[in-house]
Amino acid sequence: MAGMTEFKTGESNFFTTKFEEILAWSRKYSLFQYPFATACCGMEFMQTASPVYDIARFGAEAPRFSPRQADVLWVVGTISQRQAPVLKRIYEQMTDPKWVVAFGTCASCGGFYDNYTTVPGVDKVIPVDVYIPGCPPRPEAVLDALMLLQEKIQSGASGAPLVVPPREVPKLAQLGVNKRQAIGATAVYPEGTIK
Amino acid sequence: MSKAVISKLQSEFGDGILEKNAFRGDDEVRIAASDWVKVATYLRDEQGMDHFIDLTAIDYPEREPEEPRFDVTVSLRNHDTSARVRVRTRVEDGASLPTLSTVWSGANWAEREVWDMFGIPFEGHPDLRRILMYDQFEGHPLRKDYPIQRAQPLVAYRDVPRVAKLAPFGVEEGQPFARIDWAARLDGADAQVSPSIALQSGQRRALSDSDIHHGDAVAPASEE
Amino acid sequence: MEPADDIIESEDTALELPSDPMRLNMGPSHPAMHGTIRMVLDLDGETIQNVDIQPGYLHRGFEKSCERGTWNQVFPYTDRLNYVSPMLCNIGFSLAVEKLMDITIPERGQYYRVILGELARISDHFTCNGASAMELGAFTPFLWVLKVRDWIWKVLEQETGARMTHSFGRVGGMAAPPTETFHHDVAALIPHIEQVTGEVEHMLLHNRIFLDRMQGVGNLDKEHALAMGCTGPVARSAGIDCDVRRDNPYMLYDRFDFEVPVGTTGDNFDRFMVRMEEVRQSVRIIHQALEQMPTDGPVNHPDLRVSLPEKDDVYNTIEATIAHFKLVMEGLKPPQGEVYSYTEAGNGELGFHLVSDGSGTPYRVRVRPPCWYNLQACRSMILGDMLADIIPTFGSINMIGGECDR
Amino acid sequence: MATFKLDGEDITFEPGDTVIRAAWRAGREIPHYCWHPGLSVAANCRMCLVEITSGRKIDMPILKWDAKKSDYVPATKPKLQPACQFQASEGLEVSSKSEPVKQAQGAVQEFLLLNHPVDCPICDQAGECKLQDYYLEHQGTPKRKLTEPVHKPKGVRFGPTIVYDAERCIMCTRCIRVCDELAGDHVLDMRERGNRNEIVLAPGRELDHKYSLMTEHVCPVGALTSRDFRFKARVWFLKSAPGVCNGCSKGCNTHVDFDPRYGKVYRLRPRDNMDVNKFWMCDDGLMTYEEAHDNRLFMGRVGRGEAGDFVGAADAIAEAAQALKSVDGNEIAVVLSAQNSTEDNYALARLGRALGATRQYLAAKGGWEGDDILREADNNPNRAGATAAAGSAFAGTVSDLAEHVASGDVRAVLALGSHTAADTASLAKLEGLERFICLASNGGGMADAAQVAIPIANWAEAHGSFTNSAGTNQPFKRAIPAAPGIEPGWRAIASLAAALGHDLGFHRVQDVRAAMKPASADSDTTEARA
Repeated sequence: MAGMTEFKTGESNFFTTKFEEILAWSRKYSLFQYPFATACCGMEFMQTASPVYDIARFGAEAPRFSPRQADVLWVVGTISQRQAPVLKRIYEQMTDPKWVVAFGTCASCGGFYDNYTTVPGVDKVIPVDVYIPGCPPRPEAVLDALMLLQEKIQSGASGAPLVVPPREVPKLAQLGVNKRQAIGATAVYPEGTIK
Repeated sequence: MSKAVISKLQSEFGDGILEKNAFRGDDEVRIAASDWVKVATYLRDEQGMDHFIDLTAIDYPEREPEEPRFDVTVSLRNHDTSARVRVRTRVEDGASLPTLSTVWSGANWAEREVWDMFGIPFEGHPDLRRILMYDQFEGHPLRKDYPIQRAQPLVAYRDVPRVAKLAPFGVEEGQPFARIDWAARLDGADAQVSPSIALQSGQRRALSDSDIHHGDAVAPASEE
Repeated sequence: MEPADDIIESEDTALELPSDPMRLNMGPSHPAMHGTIRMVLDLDGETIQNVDIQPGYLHRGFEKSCERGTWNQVFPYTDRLNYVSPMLCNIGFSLAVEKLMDITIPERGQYYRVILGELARISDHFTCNGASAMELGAFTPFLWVLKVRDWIWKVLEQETGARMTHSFGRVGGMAAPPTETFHHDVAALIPHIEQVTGEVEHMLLHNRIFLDRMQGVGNLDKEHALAMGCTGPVARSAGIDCDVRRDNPYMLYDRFDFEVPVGTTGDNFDRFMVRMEEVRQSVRIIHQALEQMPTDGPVNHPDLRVSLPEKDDVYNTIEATIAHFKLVMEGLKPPQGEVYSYTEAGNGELGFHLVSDGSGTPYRVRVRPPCWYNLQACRSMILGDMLADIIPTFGSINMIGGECDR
Repeated sequence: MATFKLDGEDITFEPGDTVIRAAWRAGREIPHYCWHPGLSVAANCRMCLVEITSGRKIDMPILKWDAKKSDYVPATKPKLQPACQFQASEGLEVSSKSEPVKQAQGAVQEFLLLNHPVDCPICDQAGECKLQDYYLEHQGTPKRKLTEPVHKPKGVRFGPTIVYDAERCIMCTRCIRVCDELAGDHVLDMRERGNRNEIVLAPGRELDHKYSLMTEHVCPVGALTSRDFRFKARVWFLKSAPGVCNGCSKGCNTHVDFDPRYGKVYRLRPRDNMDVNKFWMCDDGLMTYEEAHDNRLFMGRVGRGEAGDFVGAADAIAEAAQALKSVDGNEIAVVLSAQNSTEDNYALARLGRALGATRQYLAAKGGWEGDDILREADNNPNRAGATAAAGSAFAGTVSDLAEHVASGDVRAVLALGSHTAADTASLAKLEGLERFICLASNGGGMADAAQVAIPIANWAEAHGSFTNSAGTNQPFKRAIPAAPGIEPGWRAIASLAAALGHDLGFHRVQDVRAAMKPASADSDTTEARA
């Protein structure tokens, strides 16, 4: 555990650490989750909770269907414009500290339901801590997201969404990035055309 | 099986049957909106069409004003013989249709959906409310002239700089680049360059190589 | 809210002193409402006097979105209609467009579709029964069926590349031919399915609480079910002997020998048992299909106007390049016309009402969602019952938001 | 009217019509490559072969492969006729769908693709290519030839406008015929034979006549491509709006091809109009699309040159109204433009009358020579329309206006459009003028000379109409939306009038057109109404 030092004084051992850290440590391994499951992703959420993947191993077993008892709000699935007020209400009912995970593409950005009825990403309505890509994401991705969230809780950061530590980027993607920087890809539309 | 039903209908209503169609084995008849309930009741009571399958509508804005804009179809099934027929009628924009929920209770939600999506009211419906969209929603999304990307949020989007960065679409953005731009098409200026794609927006086959044949004079612009 | 004319006065409510009904909101964010249904209840004590079921919280604009791409670009959307058995929706839409174009795909492809579809049906029924058991407190069967569902998904993933949302169907065939190990994997999977089916039944059918909450609850009357447009397990449980696979055989279902389970009273228990029996029947169908399925031969329709050519030819011959360009950039063009094609999906008759203006873009795609009508009938099932009876009744309807609200 | 039967359907024809032309008039397409309604008949592609089912049967003996016997057996097949050359006659019965015809079409198609390169991904014609369309319609079989295709010159420069690719060429000779028969310049010809066959330039010549782009336009495949349009856009993504060329007073009908995603015009194409331009246009006319985006005014400007500062269109209009308020009507000069639509001109003329301005001038372009094919001597698309809109005679051109300004008769100028034939000297005279308002879509000319410049939409961004030298009024439609805040000319003028306290009652383009009708008939009535 971070920032912990062990002292040996002969008969008894004791630890010292910061109060925030012991608090964060205890928080991150006893997350009560509120699965706001609306759509397809709920199926994968079931699988993640099922014996095969068993999210309980990561200290996030107990689902609480009352927002007042929940720490993590999983937004699992598409949020329609009609559903949005409900989601906002539930988020407001949750007690601090609270975290939000956007589960799947629809919750993250609306996915390919970019039309008259779908909210293009729940972060248009409530702040989000961790985004999980995938339509739906594999359970491994969900577990990864949970661990990221735990990192964030331990780090004590709040507000800004967690940025995944950089991983190895494929060569082609790098080329694309460099090229885009080279041509300064800003003007999507020619000057003076309709936006 | 269903052919027999169609012929029975023919003999019962005669000229009431405006059109018969059996494309790919789907037997359907078109009737006048005034016969809507009469034919439905006859089918249920005399022809044993007791299994209600579906009721929906189709929007043909380009048919106006010569022909009514909407087609409403109801699909039925006879449980004993498993014969199926489809009955269709045409409804003006703004005109209403008598409800079938008195004939088959299953038509209740289907008619609410048609009202919600197309704006076709049904007379005598027990409670004609929106069912898929919310009451504050303006317009009827499945009409061809409703732009698919026009969202009407109930909750104001958060105004944080990061949101714009994270979420790709704003309220009025979305899927603007459909293969058919209906606003422009109804305005007459949606011709496709590629002759074979021109078919996709329902344009006539190119005859000479200047591929889209608008005729010699262009009709005056409908709206500026 | 509609007036409840058909309310049943149960005895204890008759004994109660008259009192104003209590208005209770259930959902949309309620664990038993699958997150997408809102029920506004009028309660007299615990008895449901009137209920207003409000779907639409998962309306995602399926039908509107279909009107902007090509016909083949609809498949990803169909995946997300009934996301418990996406393959059945894929197949349903393929068959609809093929009916519109009046083509049939080679036999091997049809057997392939049958097997994948029945696997999807099994996972659908398992999910429904397991989930409704869990909502009644029996958690173990739920975990067991989820275990089996994951095995099924592993097979589907190996075939299609995706666990759930396969987007595997195509007009005129499938996206890919069967893998080499397809037969072996499915054959190896079947015994596990049969075993778990037995285990789940053994656990639940000796559970007094489960039986009490399922039997005689949520009754559905036959004539009412027909008029309501119920299909599938919900209709069959009410004694309506209908199954599209048998009544209007599509693909190769007339070659298989299987029975259609039919209930008697139309209560939750019948729905549960019908689904359990259908799992066994699906296993039978898969057995026969595996035996009859030819080991080699084409899966896709040979016409280059319908199905994409081989990538190798696309890169090397102009003919295939042209076909590829036309199919990808413009899409296949069914003739002008209008068809209603229906298949037996997990929840009943899944119908696609297609309107084509002869172009590469669908003019109208109407999907007839089975659980839309099943959910409509739910009102009459729960009227007069107790508040707690909503949970098993609603669970046994297997309302799938994506399919119901589209 | 004489008729013959095509696939059992009665087709009326005029004496001398061929089968394919009569069918084309009736809206029935018989597949063809080398035939073009505007060109002479070559009958060398053999795609339009049809079977003559009436009259005496001509059966040719052939050897047919019998799979059962695995040997050739004698058989017969009907003698097919090229529909582009076969004269239609009374009672003739033609089949373009019978089995032998289908076989022939498939065979021709397969033959044309034998040596065709796998170029669709890099070919500009892809999407509007007859080979692609007819492959799906009439062949649909995979390749049988396994040997390396024949290689020929690619990317040959034919001239300033055209690049030639011999591998894609199907030798339909349309380009040769269009040069001979439209431009009257035999600059292209064919050499060699068989699979060495290719199109060549006349020795020492370039394809540089004024109708060179028509060769690309008639090319049914990607063999001839326009150097201007090459690799700019994919036609799948282009949409097209009916337009009228503003290159000269001929008023050729055009397709304005634009990309709705970027609101950008990419090219013009001729639109069939038998009364005006038949199927053709000249190169200069086709290149006028560049004005849609070059040197555009996107903001209003108050003040000249360096001193000028840019303001929104509304502010510019307010400024203009301020400048005009204090001037007496007969000291205001209204300058109509032969380059702008009749609607804009009429609105401005109406405003002038409302202000009591008696002096009307006409700004027009110069510097152009016509020919006896399509190009008119006058390169202003709408001189007739502007004259009709003026209602009364013009007091002269912009150079005359400059004189009158110098002499002090005119103290305010309200001008439409930036184009003028006047030289810089006379424009310099105008630059002294304090009250010089110009509504223009492009910079340069009067727009730069003006004290207040008001941006308006151009011909691609608004509905409108031009009246050509023959006097036919041809409406055109908006292709791309104008930049935010920029209105069509007539609407900008209407709001200027409103700022000056006059209500022209123009809200939709129909209002302007309705008001115009008497204007073209009789000017006095409009005087009374104005």
